[in-house]
Amino acid sequence: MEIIMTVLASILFATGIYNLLQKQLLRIVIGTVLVSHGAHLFLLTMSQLKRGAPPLVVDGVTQYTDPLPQALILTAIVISFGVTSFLLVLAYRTYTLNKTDNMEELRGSEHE
Amino acid sequence: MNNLIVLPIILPLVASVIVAFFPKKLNIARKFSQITSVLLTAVAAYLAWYVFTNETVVMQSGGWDAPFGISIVGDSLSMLLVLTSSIVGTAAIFYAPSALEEQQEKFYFYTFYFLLISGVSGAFMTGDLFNLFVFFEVLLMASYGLIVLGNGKIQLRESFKYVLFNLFSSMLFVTSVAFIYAITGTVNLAHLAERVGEIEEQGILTTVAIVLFFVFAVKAAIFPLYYWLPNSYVVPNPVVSALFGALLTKVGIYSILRVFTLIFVHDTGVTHQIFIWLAMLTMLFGVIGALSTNNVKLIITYNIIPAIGFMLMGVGLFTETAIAGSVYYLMHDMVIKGALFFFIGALIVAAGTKDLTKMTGVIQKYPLLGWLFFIASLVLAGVPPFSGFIGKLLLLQGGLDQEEFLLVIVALVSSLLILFSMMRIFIRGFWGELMEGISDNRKRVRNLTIPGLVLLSISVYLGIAAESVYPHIEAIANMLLDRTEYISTVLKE
Amino acid sequence: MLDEFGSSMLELVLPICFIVVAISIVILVYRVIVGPTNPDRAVALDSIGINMMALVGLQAINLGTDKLNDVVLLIGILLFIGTIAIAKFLEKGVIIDRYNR
Amino acid sequence: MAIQIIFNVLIALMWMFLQETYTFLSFFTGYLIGIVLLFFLRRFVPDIYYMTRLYRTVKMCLLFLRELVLSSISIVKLAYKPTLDIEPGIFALPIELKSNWEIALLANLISLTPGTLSVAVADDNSKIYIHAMDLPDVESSINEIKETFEKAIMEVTR
Amino acid sequence: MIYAVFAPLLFAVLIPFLSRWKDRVHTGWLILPVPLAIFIYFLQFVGPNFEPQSMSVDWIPSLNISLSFYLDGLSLLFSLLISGIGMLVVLYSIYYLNHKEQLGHFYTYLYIFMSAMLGVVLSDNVYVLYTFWEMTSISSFLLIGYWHYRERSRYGALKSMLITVFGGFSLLGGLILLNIVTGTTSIREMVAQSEVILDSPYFPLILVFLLLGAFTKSAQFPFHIWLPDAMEAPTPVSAYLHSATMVKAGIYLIARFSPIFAGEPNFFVVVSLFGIVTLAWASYMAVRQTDLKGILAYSTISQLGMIMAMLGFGTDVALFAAVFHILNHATFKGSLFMIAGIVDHETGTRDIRKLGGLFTLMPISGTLAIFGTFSMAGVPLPFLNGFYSKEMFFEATLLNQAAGPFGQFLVAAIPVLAVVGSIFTFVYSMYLFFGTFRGKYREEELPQKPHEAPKMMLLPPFLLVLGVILIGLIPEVFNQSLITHAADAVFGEEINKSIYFWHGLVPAFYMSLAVVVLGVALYLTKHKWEGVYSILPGKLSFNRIYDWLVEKIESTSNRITTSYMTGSLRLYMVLLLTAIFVITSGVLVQTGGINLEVTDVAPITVTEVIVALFIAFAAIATIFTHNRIAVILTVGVVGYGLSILFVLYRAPDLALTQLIVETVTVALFMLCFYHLPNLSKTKAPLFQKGINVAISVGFGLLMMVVGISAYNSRAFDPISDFFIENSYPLGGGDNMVNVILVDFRGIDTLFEVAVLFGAALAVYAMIKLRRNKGAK
Amino acid sequence: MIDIIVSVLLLLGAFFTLSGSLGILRFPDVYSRLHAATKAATLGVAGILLGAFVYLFVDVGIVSGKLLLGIFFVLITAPISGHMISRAAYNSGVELWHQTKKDHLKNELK
Ligand code: NA
Ligand code: NA
Repeated sequence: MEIIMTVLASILFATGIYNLLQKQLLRIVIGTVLVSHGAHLFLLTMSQLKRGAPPLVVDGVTQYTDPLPQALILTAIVISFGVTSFLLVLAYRTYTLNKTDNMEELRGSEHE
Repeated sequence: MNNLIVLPIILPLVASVIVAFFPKKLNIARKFSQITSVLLTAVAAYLAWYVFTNETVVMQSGGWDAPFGISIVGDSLSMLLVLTSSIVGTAAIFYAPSALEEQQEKFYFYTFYFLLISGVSGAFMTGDLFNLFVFFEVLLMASYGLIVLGNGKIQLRESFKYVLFNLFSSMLFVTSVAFIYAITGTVNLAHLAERVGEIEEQGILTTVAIVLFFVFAVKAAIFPLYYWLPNSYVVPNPVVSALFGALLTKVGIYSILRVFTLIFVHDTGVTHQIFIWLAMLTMLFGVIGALSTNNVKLIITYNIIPAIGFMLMGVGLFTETAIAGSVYYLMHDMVIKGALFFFIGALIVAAGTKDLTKMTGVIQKYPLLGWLFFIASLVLAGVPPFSGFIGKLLLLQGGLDQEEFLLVIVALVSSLLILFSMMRIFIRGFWGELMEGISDNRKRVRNLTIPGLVLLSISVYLGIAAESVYPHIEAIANMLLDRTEYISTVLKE
Repeated sequence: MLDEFGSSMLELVLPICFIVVAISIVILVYRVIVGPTNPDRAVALDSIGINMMALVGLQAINLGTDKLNDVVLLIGILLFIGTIAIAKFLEKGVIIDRYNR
Repeated sequence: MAIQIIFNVLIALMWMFLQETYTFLSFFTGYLIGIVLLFFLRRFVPDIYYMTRLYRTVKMCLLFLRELVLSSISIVKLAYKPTLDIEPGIFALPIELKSNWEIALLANLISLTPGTLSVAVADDNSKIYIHAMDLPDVESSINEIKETFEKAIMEVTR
Repeated sequence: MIYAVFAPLLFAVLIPFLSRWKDRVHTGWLILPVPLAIFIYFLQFVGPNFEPQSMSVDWIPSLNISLSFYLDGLSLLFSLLISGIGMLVVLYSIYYLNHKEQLGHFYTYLYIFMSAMLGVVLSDNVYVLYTFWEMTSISSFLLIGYWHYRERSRYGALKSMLITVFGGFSLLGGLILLNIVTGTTSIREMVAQSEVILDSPYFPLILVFLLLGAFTKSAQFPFHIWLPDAMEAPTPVSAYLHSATMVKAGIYLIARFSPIFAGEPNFFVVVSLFGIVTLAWASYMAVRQTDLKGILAYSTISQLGMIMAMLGFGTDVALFAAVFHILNHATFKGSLFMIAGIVDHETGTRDIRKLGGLFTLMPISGTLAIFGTFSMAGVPLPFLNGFYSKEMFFEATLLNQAAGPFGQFLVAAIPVLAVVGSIFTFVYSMYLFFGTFRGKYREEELPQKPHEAPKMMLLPPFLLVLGVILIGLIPEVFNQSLITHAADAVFGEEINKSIYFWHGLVPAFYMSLAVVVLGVALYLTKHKWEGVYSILPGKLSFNRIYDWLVEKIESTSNRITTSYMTGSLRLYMVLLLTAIFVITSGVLVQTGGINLEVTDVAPITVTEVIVALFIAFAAIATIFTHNRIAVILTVGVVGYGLSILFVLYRAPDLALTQLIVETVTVALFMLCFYHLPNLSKTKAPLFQKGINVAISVGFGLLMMVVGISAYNSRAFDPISDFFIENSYPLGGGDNMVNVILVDFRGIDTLFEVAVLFGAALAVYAMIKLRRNKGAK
Repeated sequence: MIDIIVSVLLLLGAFFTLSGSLGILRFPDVYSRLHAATKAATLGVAGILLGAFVYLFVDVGIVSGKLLLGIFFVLITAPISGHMISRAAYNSGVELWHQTKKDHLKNELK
């Protein structure tokens, strides 16, 4: 299963990157969301899947799934969320100020 | 003492929250920030002194021993950099009121500033790979806040690119943590170091290490990953650029220094050789960039890049002298980049333009600024007896010792070109007939010059009184190469 | 005897249900992507959420735990809020569009 | 009605205290006892006995549940039908209910019933527009809804 | 000694304050005692029984950098020149620069230079030497740019800095190599290890590095081009830095290391060749100049070439002559610069085509000029010191050693080139004197009417000419008390040479004779053969190459940088990803890190596969969907799918968080992007699409291979058992993830909240700041 | 015994769920799809969750109020959501299936 999940995470990376390479702000932001999904999935997969009960202490259960990566992913998800929200608003403001959502028109060599 | 070591991380965080409560009361916010910043520097200085004179201090957060809790490690390298960054930061705080519009200050400049310092200190001090990611995000989030402060068309446009690059590298960071965890089953740096040393199948480890390197390389702006840097650093206010130039890329190079001296030293033939090549290209392309433009701020911004190349060079050479050189250069560059951005900010205010072709003779009206800029240029190019020279000397010694002649020649040529790029500003902007339309606001220009003067003095001191610093740097280099001390201190073995 | 049959039946039924619900989600994903209209997508997304609740319920049986119930409830709440939001949005947005034309 | 519920919960809690077992079961038992108590004390408590209303509500719910199952089955039939020989349409249902939440409730219930889905409410709250999967006869559909749901709702609310 | 070195520097710091009174007292007077005192200090060492002195003060001992100074004959000679001529130049400048000039700046630079130059010649530590070396370059830069409002000054300043600092950096490389090879930073100890250096594999590199340093500083061909432009500096500076002292730093350096290299064939070939070519070329070029200082500049270059060549010969006579000529050159060239300055000062021009016939108006200057020019020309008169060293030079050119065919060729060519160079030297010397002081006086050409200069202004050149004469008359006194010590230091052992006027009919005599005869002939026919300059150097001028290079550096930099720093996010991303991909996969392949042998995986279940499939499906669909709402919702599907996976993989907390986050994110997406234009079908060219596909697929594949390999290379048990065992007993919670988050890794969580805090404020600031701006 | 009940509940739930999805897949326009979503799918999830509730209650001994609440919530909200979407669809001009016979609303709006 881990192999399939690795493949899936890679697909998320690939599609995310493809979106990152596009022109429209929306696609680019979506690319970052996909890539971050891929990263989180990698973190989950790499620590082995389904090796026991959910990491919630129950009497009599000794086999638990590795809780550490879950904690790390949780942190990563929240952080990605913060950054993505920021990026979204930034994208929106960029669009409203520059009147375009096309990154190729947002090249700009002038600095002020 | 063990718990006090987190003060450089926690205090700014607290300050950041406090100052967020009265953003509109500028006078209070300024005073508060200035006092806190100075206090912070004092604390950092005390802690650094303690660590230098005693030993590495480790705080195991929550009392959980490594590798299970997060270790905050105050070793001499970390504390040196924490101290340096708080000094630069303090200078920036005093620079800010004259540099920023009130509007910008009110929109949480000081909050983001303290958040940035907190993140930077945390990144320098954490002993945990994932926690390093978290601190990276803290300082990046703060930098996002700072970079959008201008909120103009161009700021937003460039901010978007900046955020995107950093976001991508952050994701790559998480991914490489995943890979590393798969192989080693741990995220504590010391524990990683120990475990990596025991692994026999090293091929994949090297690959993963390189992926991690790229994560840091994006933040550190190493060739060929620096594209995001010039425009996003040139667009914001000079005080923000100064903070970025002095601190942000340095966190990246610090991480490389730490990770590739502590953990991934199993295949230096591959990894560190790559560093050497990239160091060369970084120097060259950076300085080429610096020569490519007439935008004075962009010139300074581009000059961040070759400096990173110098530091990477030391890591790649991986000898005691070279590492000492990198550390020295790291410390020196934080200070001098801060100073240079301050001066450039002052120059832009004085001349009323960023365009070198439109400014001449500024030194006639602002001699202090001119001369300080001149000295700073020399410092930057590594002319003795200033701080840049000591670092460069050590790096060149390391390079020649390892028979990396091409690297040394590239380093020398880039030093010359750095000087050239700086002299273009001095000769074309400061020298010449006094320009028309030069600013009459001497007071503001002076206020913008003084913080740089302070930093420059430190830089000069670091060069002339190198003896008071260098033995510590040498000790740091020793410590970095002999990993056992770090490992045993953190893991309490 | 009956209990034994029951539990072995459950063992058989559970994966079947899993698969059925999963397939059903796939169908809905197709609808989300293909549309053709945005309300179509909203409907499909809403149904995906409902199916997710079902899936989590199945997993709760599978793992014999009640720790997933929060998830069920949360999906329900979010789904409702989300769908309302999207619906409002689809409605409003177009009104604005009309004015623009 | 709210006061009655609060009384009831208080009774249940007191029961738990007396029993010194704080489980759902003891709460449930306490609650049942409370219902019984309240039933006997209903003359001394303002408003109609809430269990009466609850009964009607439950009845309504069951009605809906039945409708839901039926409507689902009819939908399922359609879903598996090889060809779709339906005649969908939107029709207006005049309503007597006045308050907003009553109308909302009705609209929802309509949505759950076989073949109908409320699309919009007229601005003056006089009509609900309903989409029907198969609409051979508008009048009968209108009557059906009025007979079942509107009545049930009125029973609960009035 | 250390005080002598640092006194000028100390005063340099004080000068800006002293210059406040420049309207009442010329700053020069206030600081004149400094070089005088230093001169006297060094003068006390002069004498037949000179013993080298040394002293050392720690500076950066841990880097083996100490302020160790060593005074031997060579450094004594230089120190005397530096302080002596320095003193004269200050005196001269008092009259040359009036108090309206920025005297503070001028003297500050000058005194920094004085310190630096003394430091160069007295330092025993290579790094200290280097430090002072760069200081001389920088002070020279500032002095050349003293009148920075002039375009030519700025040009000259930059040129000198680029070239000399280029050499300086190269020198640094050489010094570091020497340090590495010998293990010492002391020059004396290095010299003692001559064998080690010569045997070192780095030797050629050391030689190249050092010579580049020396050649650039001492304006050797083809690095000489900065010196003529350095004439933009005030004339006292030209006299001091660009003729008497700083340009001799390279000479000093070679002389200093001469005991190591002397006799080394490569050293001989390179140094002699460059020296003799410089001599010939620069004297040839000097004749072409029309600017008085231009002639003097080329003359200086050529004389430096001559000294350099002699250092290359390495024979005792050559070295002796070299040292001797250093002294002689300083005297006559210094005086000539000062005279040129006086002429410029009085007439307002230095253009020799406008000058002429000044002797009657300025007889004293003219007389002094006669001595200077004739000494420079090597006219055989007993009271002209130039002749003595020139004669010795000819003697030294007659070498008989030869290594290799090129060495032999060189040995044959040197005397010829020496004579050719000397002939032209003779020509320009004559031209200089006669062109200025004799010939027709054309008043209308001159900006102002010339008078004889004030006496005190004439004093410095007079004293120098006095030196010319005294050395010529009593050479042995100078020899015994000074020159011989210096020559010993350069040769490494004692040289016993005497200086005579008449050597007999030796070959050198015939060479001198040839110079005078042909020189006179060529001078008289100068106008007939001047056309040759349009052929050579013609367009091959090194100045043009320099200008071209500087211009190219800037324009090429601009071209390179703008070619990829286009501001295109996509291009940046493409470059970034390609770089990561190429290097990482290179490493992966090279280290054999690929490990696809599947071990220890969880069982595959259909549900999970289906969920994975639909996530993948949705992810891919984002690419092909063009409706913005559809894209947003599709991404929402991916996120929800992920939370299903979290449920299936026993991570309820993750699922919860992911759900909330995904919902809020989708809502935010809708809020922010609803009003943006719909996604157009990509009109990108096909090859661009191809690149996009290649990069994203390639990167995905790389991640996959690395991921699978990493997974299969599991080497340790994760540290999680600790958390599993201790969450409840120690952490006090039954949700391990929560316990880890709030307790074991509480710092993560705290700063995660800090990130959210920052994000919230940043968003708020972004939205609010706009409103305020809009209100304005 | 209980397991059999659970199994049946699950099977029924899964069946309705799938049917709902099929309906959403096959039906011609958004309004008819909404029928499938608000009815079949809702019933399906209610069935499965009820199954889960019974299973946890009997086999594991946990009374999961949240599950019940979840079921209740879905039943309450599904029609509301459906109503909202259909209204949004209609107001944003999503066309009815071409075979739709009557449209009273259209007249009203005109
Ligand atoms: Na530019
Ligand atoms: Na200019």
